[in-house]
Amino acid sequence: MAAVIGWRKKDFWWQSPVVFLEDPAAAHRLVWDPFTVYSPVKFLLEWQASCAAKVGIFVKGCDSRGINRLLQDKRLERERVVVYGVPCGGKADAEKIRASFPAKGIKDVTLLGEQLVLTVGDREVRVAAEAYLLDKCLTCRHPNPVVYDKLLWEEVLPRQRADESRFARVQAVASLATEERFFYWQRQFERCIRCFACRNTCPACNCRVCIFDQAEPRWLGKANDPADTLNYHIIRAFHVAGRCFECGECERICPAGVPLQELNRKLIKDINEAYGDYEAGLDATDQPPLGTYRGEDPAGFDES
Amino acid sequence: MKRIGVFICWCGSNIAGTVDIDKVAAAAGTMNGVVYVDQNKYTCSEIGQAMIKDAIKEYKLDRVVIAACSPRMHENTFRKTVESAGLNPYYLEIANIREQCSWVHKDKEAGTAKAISLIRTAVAKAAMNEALFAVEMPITRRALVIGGGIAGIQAALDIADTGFEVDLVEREPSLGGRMAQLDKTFPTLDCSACILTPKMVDVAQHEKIRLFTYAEVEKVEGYLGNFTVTIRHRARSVDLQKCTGCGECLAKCPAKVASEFEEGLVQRRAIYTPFPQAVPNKPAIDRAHCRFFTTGKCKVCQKVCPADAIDYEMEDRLLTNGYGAIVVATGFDTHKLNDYGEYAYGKHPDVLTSLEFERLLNASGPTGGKILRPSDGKAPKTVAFIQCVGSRDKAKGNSYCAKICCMYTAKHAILLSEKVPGSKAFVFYIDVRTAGKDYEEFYTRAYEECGASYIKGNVSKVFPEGEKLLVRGVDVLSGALVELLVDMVVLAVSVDARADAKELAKKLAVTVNEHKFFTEAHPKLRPVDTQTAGIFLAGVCQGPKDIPETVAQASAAAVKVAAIFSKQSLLSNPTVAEVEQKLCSGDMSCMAVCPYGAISEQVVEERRGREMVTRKIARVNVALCQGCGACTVACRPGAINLKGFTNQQILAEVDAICL
Amino acid sequence: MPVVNERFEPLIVAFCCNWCSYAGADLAGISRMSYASNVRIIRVPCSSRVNPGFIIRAFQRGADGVLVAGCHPGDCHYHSGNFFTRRRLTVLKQMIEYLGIEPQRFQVRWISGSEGAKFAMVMNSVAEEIRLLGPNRKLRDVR
Amino acid sequence: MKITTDKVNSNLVREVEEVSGQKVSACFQCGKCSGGCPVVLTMDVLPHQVLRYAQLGLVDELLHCKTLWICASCQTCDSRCPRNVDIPKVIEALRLLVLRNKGGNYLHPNDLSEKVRRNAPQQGLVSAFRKFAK
Repeated sequence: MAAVIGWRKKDFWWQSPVVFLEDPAAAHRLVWDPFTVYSPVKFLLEWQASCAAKVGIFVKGCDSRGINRLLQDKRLERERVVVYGVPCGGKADAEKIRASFPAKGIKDVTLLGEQLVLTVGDREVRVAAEAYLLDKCLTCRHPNPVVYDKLLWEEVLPRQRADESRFARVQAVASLATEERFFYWQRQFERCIRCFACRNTCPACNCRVCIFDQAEPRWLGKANDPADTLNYHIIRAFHVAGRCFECGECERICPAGVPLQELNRKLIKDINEAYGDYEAGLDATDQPPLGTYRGEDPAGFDES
Repeated sequence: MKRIGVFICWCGSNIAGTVDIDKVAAAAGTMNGVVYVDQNKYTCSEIGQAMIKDAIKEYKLDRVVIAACSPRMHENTFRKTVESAGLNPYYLEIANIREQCSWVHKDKEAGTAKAISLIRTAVAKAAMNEALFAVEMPITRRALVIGGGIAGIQAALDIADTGFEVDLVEREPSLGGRMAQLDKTFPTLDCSACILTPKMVDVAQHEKIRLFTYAEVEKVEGYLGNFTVTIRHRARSVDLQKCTGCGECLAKCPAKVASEFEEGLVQRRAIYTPFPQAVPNKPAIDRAHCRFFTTGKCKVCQKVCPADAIDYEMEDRLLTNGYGAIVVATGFDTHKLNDYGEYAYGKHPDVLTSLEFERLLNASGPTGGKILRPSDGKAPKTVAFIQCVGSRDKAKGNSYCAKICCMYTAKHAILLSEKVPGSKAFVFYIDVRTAGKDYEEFYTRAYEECGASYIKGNVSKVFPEGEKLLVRGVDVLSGALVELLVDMVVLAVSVDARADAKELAKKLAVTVNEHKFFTEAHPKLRPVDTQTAGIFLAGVCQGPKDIPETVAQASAAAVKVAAIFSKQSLLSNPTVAEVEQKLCSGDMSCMAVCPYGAISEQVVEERRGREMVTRKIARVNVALCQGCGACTVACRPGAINLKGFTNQQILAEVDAICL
Repeated sequence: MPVVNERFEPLIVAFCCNWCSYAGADLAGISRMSYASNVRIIRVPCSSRVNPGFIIRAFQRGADGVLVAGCHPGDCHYHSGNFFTRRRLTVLKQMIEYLGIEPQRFQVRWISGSEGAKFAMVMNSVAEEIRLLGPNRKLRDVR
Repeated sequence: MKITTDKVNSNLVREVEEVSGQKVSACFQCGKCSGGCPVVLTMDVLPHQVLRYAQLGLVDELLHCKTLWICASCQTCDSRCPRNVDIPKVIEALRLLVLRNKGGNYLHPNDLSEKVRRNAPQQGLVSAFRKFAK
């Protein structure tokens, strides 16, 4: 292995970004703490494109499905990657912590089982972790890696009631009247600055040249037009339909707070209901639902 | 900037009546890239076409838009027109202002506005039209026929008679198939062997036909005109060059096994020819049952062979050949009766399948053509024939009608009355279906002249009762219960697709239906074609049918093959998908949705920085692609595009049509 | 002086597959069945050629309604194209409805080459539904 | 017995199909059911005829035949039927039709006091309405 991809600690307690380590002597810099939430998976694309050597990667449950995503899309050479699976009890939400504790006083945050241990000033505070986890981790169905070469420690139990809350937000939005729904989404999308962070972090958005970056033909206008923003979000969601594996990074990383999971999960729900339950990223060899069909499929339109 | 000419057709008053041509012409003149506008009463007329040609030359037009009737009507006519004026035929675009405008809108203002819009759309597309070229593909003028039954034999002979080479592959050691097992054929009662065996000999002796028996198709690649097929020649253990067919070995072989040809009624040896008139009339060793191959000791056949033809060392050989077209004629299996315990088949020796009964009728069969009970060798006086066994049964058999049973059961009843004087046939049926030339008359003969009693109602259970069989059912017409003591029961077994039909379909990249019969390209108009160009169907592998229909379909398939071979080369459809290398990520989403297997992976070399690297991308086989464009939408980055209907063209159309 | 109370005439873009629905449109013409002139047809080889990007683009450029028409399931000239269409456009349609677009704006119908009357009927009903909805403002470019 | 337009158009087929969940129209009269039935000799209308009568709307003949009360639901016919028609279910549906037509409910909800209506278990109420009606 020429390098490993994992997480390191940065200056502040809430920062644990992805790191490439090439020097074995620097291995002590790798960390695993409540903030190692960033998905390391897409960095593999750049690594494999630029270097023929093997690389190691640490993956959480969600990240591991990203590995399967890339494998299914034939974007990864499995034999050139060593996957270290890290069973994950959920990652902490710095915003939620800041709301309850004086941000300046916090020195360190660690996760101990179901408890979050905070060092605030010189005292140690223990709180139930669940209240301080990221929303996306509360709906996580696969906390344990689904593909790995080596599992770092014992598997954790999946979170209770994750299934019930999975589509709760989708159902809430769907229950609005058409006009209300439109204005709800308008309010969300008008914040979008089309920075493409959602696309850039998404392991399902792994095209060599994204359709939105092409000039000829130009599928997406460059001007700040609400219709173009809508166009972007519709096509982005369509392109991950049946392929999104619900890691929720798109929504977490969005600087404008656009609730992208509500769109992605709507499509997952529709596909499950019409064409049978399918969870992306669990099997790298099957065919995603939009790449196959059955003669007796139902339709969402008048077939008479 | 393109130089586009627009030609507006009046179509007499068909268009001019509802569309203000002058207004449309004036509007067309202002459209982007349009340098010439003209109108004509009948553009498709010779004068109209001449006008277009002249204008192309005089005004140096490089794109042509014709506003007239539907492109489904005259697109080809006008493509030829622009081609004869020196332009690529795909520079033409048609605005359909008749079927989709003047004929459906009565209001002249609305019609005129729509015509302008449609022309603007066509102009926008035409500006993006590129020259497309059909690729000329050579043809390997040799056909492969898979299956050596009557369908394969007929197809091979018909193709060979037109002068083209044919290879015929048969899985068994001999030609003949199902028809060879039959005794007489309905409705004329001519002897099956008498009409089949001469054809088998013709195949063997035809200078254009190469016959491969004991061989199977292993792998199929390629496309219409250029298939590459690997054939597995199974180790026969008998050298066909040396063997004289004397038969010494057959008598001496000590290992015995149930004869497939005789439907298990008698035993054959481990070294065997399936039946006396086999072609080639030379044996094969069934290694699974041969004493030498199972125990390592014996070699009796080698000792007795005067020609030294036995070769225990022989191995399977894989040979690859090129073919231009393939005829699939793999026939059928008879339905397995595991789920029909009520008929006591397998529990009582005198309950027979129809094909077993057929062997009893046959002069070269186990009884020398006498109808005798397997249990005691006596001639049966009463025989119950039960129809629809495994047919029309959605609960535990085939939901479809096997089509041939009504007729062969009538034949059996007639032959029974001829062979066993004083005998009586009872035929239990649900419906009797005798559509076909002389078929109804044949059925009538069974009950009017030959004394068969037809009972509407299927048998519910067969009970062995001493030496006899008790058949219980009901006559639904009278409502009377039926209990008959009979000497023999014959079950009209249904026709199944070959158990391995799906495997072969996969190799050939053709489809099968829910019952595993091969799917024709169109149920009415293309009944012998498959979805894959160059692969044709003959006989029961496509669906149940009788001998006349099978032969007709085989000859039809042969003509289709000959029609392809009559050309020197084939022209590909130019509106096919193409892959843009730099956009393709190689995830092969396109391949999953292609109905023709036209997309495959290829390795390309690319410069990255200072080094050359390889990666995999999609590749379109233009010979297989039919231009549906399903792949273009499966491809997220738009790397695969459809020529003639590119993303650029359609987006330009959308932009123009919304103006 | 703008005309008030003028009847709203919607623009409807119809993507029709060449083998069934476009032929159905031609048959409607041959049979002289008149239908709403608001419908403009774009010919595609198969309904599976219709990229969601085309549909959104039509709305952006001012279409008030978009219709995709293809062969009935099982009748696809290309064997399986419309089966993929059915899945893709079901997902797309339910998504844009979820985003607050009126369901009538985007429709998918199966119309065979022999269904000229059905073609005319569908065009009339789509035109009428969209006339009642009024102009598309939600998906339209403002520039 | 006479088949008339009225009878053929009667609601019987629809009703029987609804109650039994079986497709009466699927039967093509092969008679395998009657041939195998162990109690067929005591029946006045044979099992295949039950389906035929139902198809043709011969309501009176069906609802008054003895067969309905002879069938023991042994399922032999069902196991033989090539059309997947569960005949015992059809016969059971016919029995229900007979019973339902026989005098209606024993009790009407209005006959009960408000208190009983409110507090009695639903199953008990249904039993009370129906049970004694036969």
